[in-house]
Amino acid sequence: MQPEMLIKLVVLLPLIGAAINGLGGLFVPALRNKEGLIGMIGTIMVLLPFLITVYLFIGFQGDAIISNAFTWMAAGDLTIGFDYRIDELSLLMTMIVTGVGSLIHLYSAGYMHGDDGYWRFFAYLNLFIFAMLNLVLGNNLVVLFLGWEGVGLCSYLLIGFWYKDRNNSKAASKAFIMNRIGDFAFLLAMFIIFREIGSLDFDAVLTDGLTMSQGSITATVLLLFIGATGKSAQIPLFTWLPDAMAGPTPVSALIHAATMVTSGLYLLARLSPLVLMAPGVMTVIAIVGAVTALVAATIAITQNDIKKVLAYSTVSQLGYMFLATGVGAFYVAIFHVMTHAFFKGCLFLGSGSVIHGMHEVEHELEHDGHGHHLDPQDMRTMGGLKKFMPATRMTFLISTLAIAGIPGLAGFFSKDEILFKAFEAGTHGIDVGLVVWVVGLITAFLTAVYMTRAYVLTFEGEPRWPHADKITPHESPWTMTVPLWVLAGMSVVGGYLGIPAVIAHGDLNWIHHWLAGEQGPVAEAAFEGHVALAVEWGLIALGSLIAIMGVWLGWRWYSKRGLSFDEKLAARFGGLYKLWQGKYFFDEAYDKTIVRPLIGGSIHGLAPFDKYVIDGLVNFTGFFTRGASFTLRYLQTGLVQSYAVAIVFGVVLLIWLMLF
Amino acid sequence: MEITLNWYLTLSALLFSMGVIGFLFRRNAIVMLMCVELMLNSVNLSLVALSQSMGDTAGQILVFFVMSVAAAEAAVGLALVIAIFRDKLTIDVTQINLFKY
Amino acid sequence: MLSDFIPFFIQLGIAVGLSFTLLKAAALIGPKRDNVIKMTSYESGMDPIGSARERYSVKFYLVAMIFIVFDVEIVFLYPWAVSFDEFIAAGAGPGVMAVVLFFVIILAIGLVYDIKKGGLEFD
Amino acid sequence: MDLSQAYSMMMTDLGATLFLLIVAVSGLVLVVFDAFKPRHVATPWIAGLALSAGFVIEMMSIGAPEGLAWYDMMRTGGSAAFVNSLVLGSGALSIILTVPYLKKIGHNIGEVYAMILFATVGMLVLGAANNLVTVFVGLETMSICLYILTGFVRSESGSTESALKYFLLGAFSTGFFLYGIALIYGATGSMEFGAIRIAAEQSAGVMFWGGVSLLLVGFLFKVSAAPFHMWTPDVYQGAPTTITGFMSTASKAAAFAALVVVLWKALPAERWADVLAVFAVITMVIGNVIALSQQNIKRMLAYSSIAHAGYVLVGLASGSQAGYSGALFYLMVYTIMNIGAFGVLALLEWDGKEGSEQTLESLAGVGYRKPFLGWTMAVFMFSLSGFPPLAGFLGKWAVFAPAIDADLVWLAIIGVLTSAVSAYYYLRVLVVFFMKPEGENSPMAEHSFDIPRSSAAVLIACVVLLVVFGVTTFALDVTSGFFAADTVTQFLG
Repeated sequence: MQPEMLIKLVVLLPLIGAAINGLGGLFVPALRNKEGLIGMIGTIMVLLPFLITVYLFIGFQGDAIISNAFTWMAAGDLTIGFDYRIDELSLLMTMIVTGVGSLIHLYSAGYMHGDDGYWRFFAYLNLFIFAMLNLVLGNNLVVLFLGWEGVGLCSYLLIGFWYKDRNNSKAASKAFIMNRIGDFAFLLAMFIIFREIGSLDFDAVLTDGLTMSQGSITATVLLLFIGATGKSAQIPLFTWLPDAMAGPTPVSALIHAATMVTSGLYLLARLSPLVLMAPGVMTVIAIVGAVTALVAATIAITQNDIKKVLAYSTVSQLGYMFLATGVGAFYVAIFHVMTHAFFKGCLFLGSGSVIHGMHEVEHELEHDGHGHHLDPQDMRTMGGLKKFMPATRMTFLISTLAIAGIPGLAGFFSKDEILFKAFEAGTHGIDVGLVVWVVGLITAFLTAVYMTRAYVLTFEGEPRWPHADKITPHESPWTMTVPLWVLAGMSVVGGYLGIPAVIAHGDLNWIHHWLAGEQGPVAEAAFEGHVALAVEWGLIALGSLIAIMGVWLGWRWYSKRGLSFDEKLAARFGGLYKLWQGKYFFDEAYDKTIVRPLIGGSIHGLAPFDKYVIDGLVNFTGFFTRGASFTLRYLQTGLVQSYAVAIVFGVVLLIWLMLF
Repeated sequence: MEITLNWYLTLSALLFSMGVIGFLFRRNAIVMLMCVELMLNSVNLSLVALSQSMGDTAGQILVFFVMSVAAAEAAVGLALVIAIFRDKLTIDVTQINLFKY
Repeated sequence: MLSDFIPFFIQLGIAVGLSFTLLKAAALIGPKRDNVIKMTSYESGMDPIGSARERYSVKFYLVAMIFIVFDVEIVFLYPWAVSFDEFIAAGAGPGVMAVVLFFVIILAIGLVYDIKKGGLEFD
Repeated sequence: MDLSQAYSMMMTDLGATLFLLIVAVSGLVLVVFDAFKPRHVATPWIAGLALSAGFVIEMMSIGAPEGLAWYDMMRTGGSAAFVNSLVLGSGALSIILTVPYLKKIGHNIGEVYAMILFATVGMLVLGAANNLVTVFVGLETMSICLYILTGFVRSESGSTESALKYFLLGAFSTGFFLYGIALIYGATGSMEFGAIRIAAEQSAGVMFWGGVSLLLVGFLFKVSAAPFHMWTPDVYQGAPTTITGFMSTASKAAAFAALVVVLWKALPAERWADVLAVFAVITMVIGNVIALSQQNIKRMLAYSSIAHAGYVLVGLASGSQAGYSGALFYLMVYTIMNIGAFGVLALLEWDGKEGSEQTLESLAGVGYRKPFLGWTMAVFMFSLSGFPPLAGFLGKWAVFAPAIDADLVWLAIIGVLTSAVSAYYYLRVLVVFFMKPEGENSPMAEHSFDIPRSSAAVLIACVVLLVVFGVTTFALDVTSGFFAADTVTQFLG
């Protein structure tokens, strides 16, 4: 079949899956507990697109193929088609989305076993994949935006999946509202582009768009970046991502680690020639990325909830990717997106497996009437799980080492490349490069430490849950361990797609050639001259050393002293540790500066719901509108004659405007 | 003294304003209804005067429609006032404010 | 100018004169048997005792409203009646008659509805 | 004129306005029928069939060229056919929803259907008017019937109160409207749209523009644009729910359609665009902002409908062909969304203190207990807030884009900003539906109810239409053919 046809199939299959599961579950209650069927449909509808994409990938000739599904609107001077674009970048992203996606679907089939909303979960998950594919395959900003909104919506639905718990819907609302702020910036950027060049197709944006005035370009790129910070959880809009862990763990793995949160980076990479035209904004991006990476890494050290650690780790790694974008190394950012999808997906699924096991422990404790309350996500009550969950432990260990950057594993290659690019930019006249390089090194060390901490506290040492001698967790079923092994395997080999330039002059750096080669869709910052070979080797050695040091120290500290080392850290760092533990008090600051005044200003008749919407309203406009709303509504007195006065006022205004 | 078109128009405008002011300040629903009728009829005066001065019948035709519409409105209005009165035992519009804000 | 109105004034004179004459004649010729009821002032069928602001039955308003509506519809018949001669002269008599009949039928439907719903029933 | 010619013209005109005749005569028949057989089961059928027949006829004449009928008093074909089918469709759907609703609230009154038909007649005349006399007659026929429909639940003080308010203010605004007609008539010597424009282009003074202002008052009142909107929340809250749905869609569509035609055919292209832009801003801001603080869901939707009137005004303010056609398209989308939303609410209304107030709180957990209602409502809310790929998004695009083309970028930006605000209150409905546990004494627990199949079918139809019109643009293409420049000259010439 033609690629044009196939690509439509790729997008459509997940939608069909969502429709079957969603409508079937909605209208035929008997289908709701056919878990095997639902899980199979859901998984196959993502696996098939993956296989098709691989087929397309193999047959890809090097020229972008554009497939028009249908013309969505053709009115005035604007034509917007539902066009899908097959090129190097979109193929790679599609493979990540569908590949990791199908593994996570398979995993969910086991993880969600017995949940009332099993059908709903798979319908949402398929719908998410559909939206995400629109995002990465769209050939114009409108389709991309539709996907962008769609993944936001699905993420909202999935975070609030267990909506009966108030906290979950609160987290969902928070995520949604923070994303809306970013989306709004994105929309404005689209307006500017459309106004300037009259088209939103990528081809036009990347040719005509480059001729826009410098002011427009800077504004556009800045707005796009703000849009990206919302979706990809960067400072200042990052606080929703850790809260989003309220959703089921596969959701965290799929949406909040592997795919959706990286869409901001995809957007910037897709428009990389435009981004390169705005050096000022790139500096901002690099700094924001570096600061986010460092801030999130320090917070991660202090967290005890296993999913929270991984969430902050994700924020930190996303910071890395933005750092790379900021120094003009877009393809490296995408490379890191890919390797990160492997190891962070694996880590999240591993944590899910652990939680699954600990749940069992919790249940048995309750069943036996011990009356202990156990938080199945708290690492302080874990420990020694390697005896009970060998597969989970092995895969978790591999991906921990990968994310820490141990040489030879996937994380090493991509992280090292990012640091190298920052260094290269720093030594070629972009001063910010050196600063972010140093920050990146510190973060790399911290990453190794907190990930080792998480691993050691979870799997090593002695069990710390009550009655550990009698009650033990069990390894998860095969549907859950198979994806773990696959992802762990990818975490080992995935990095070899981007072998550093020191070896064979970069000829073996496949990902570079694929994305940023002669015809590749991704631009990159070009510098005069090269960094000396010896220096490059030195940098690699430094990176490796830092990673190994981090892992070794982390292991030593936490396997010997266990939890008590946290106290020592707290004593050593004092106020700083409190700052980390308190997550830099972002939430509190938002609460004090924005949320409180809101509540204070509009105390009248606030329904409980408003409180948690307000909690998320992080802009002054929200305060203003709400205040205005509560004031203005009292104009509506209920008296006919005051309404008539308004009419007369309107008449006077109308006549005045019309005549003068 | 000849009575020109402007006299009619001025009288009509005055009557219209009286209607508006009455509507704004009287609290009895029926009086308000009468004020509306006054407004409509003042416009009728304008229309007839204009129609006459231009020698065009369209204005007078509209007057017919206005009259019948006004009658229908009066009927509906009185019916509503009666319904309200049965419920609240008052037709003071300041007492009729169940819905507000 | 004023002479145009001579027929009008003549008709006015006849109308006033006739009604005055007839009433006077009745008073002069007719038998007089006074009693209390006959001597009291006539107030639309109401007993003229007690407050004049007494509440009326809603039926009064209902009939009044129905009267207004049907009364005003006559306004559409006047122009037709006035120019019907010309229509006949143009040979369009039946057609215009049909149109007006349609209009009257609509009014009649309203009347039927009123009667059926008891709008005109007094009790 | 030759007599036979006059007869044949009359027959042609009757044919061209057959839909109107069907609806009007059915209304008359229903009045008699109901008088003799009260509450007969066939009454809604007659009404529904009449509207559907009219709908089919008018649907088939969409795309026919613009024409005139009844001595240039009415327009046929073109945009008139579109608006007529919109009004007739809205009426037919409303009748389907009204039948179970009236049974539920225990006011199964036959006249309601006749009144809906007569109101529809008024709207049809209004939407197809080509003369200020027809505009007035249509507007008033529609309004008087709506006053009655609002207040027919005499036992409920809310219903009568809102009817009285609607009536008094409606009559008040009619006064201004009529005065506007008189002034325009005085300034131009005609009431026919094309003639008005020709006269106004030669000389248009204070009298003319003052008249236009007052004329606009009448229209802006009917479409509930701020500050003429004050009646809307009270009336929408007090009126029977399905009637609110009908009123908020069909009457608004007809009034807007007439306004579009007046702007397009009767007024010279000057002055009024900026004025409308100002009112669009006031309307969008007032509607969206006040909606935020509403606890009653019908009232919230009333403010939302005010806001939507503002969006349509944005399209009109652009004063271009694209703006007018975008406005018509938006009206269609808006009609579908609102009929659906009020249709859902009509099913969720129950007697008792909490129920009939329809606070948001009392609807907690509906999405869980009645997933069908929850999901359809979700579609309507998302569409109302303008989420792609539902039709609401395309509609917003269709009205905002012409404004940008007409150099009213600030207006479009305010539109987008205020509709961003609107996402909060639409979403709030869904949060309550899906994410809040049922209250202790939720009325739903006590009142188990079934969803009538007819209502379900209407809701599904609305959802399907929203999706179809959201992802395809053929309807937008159809509307954009209505206001081509050559049709204007054809009329003027």
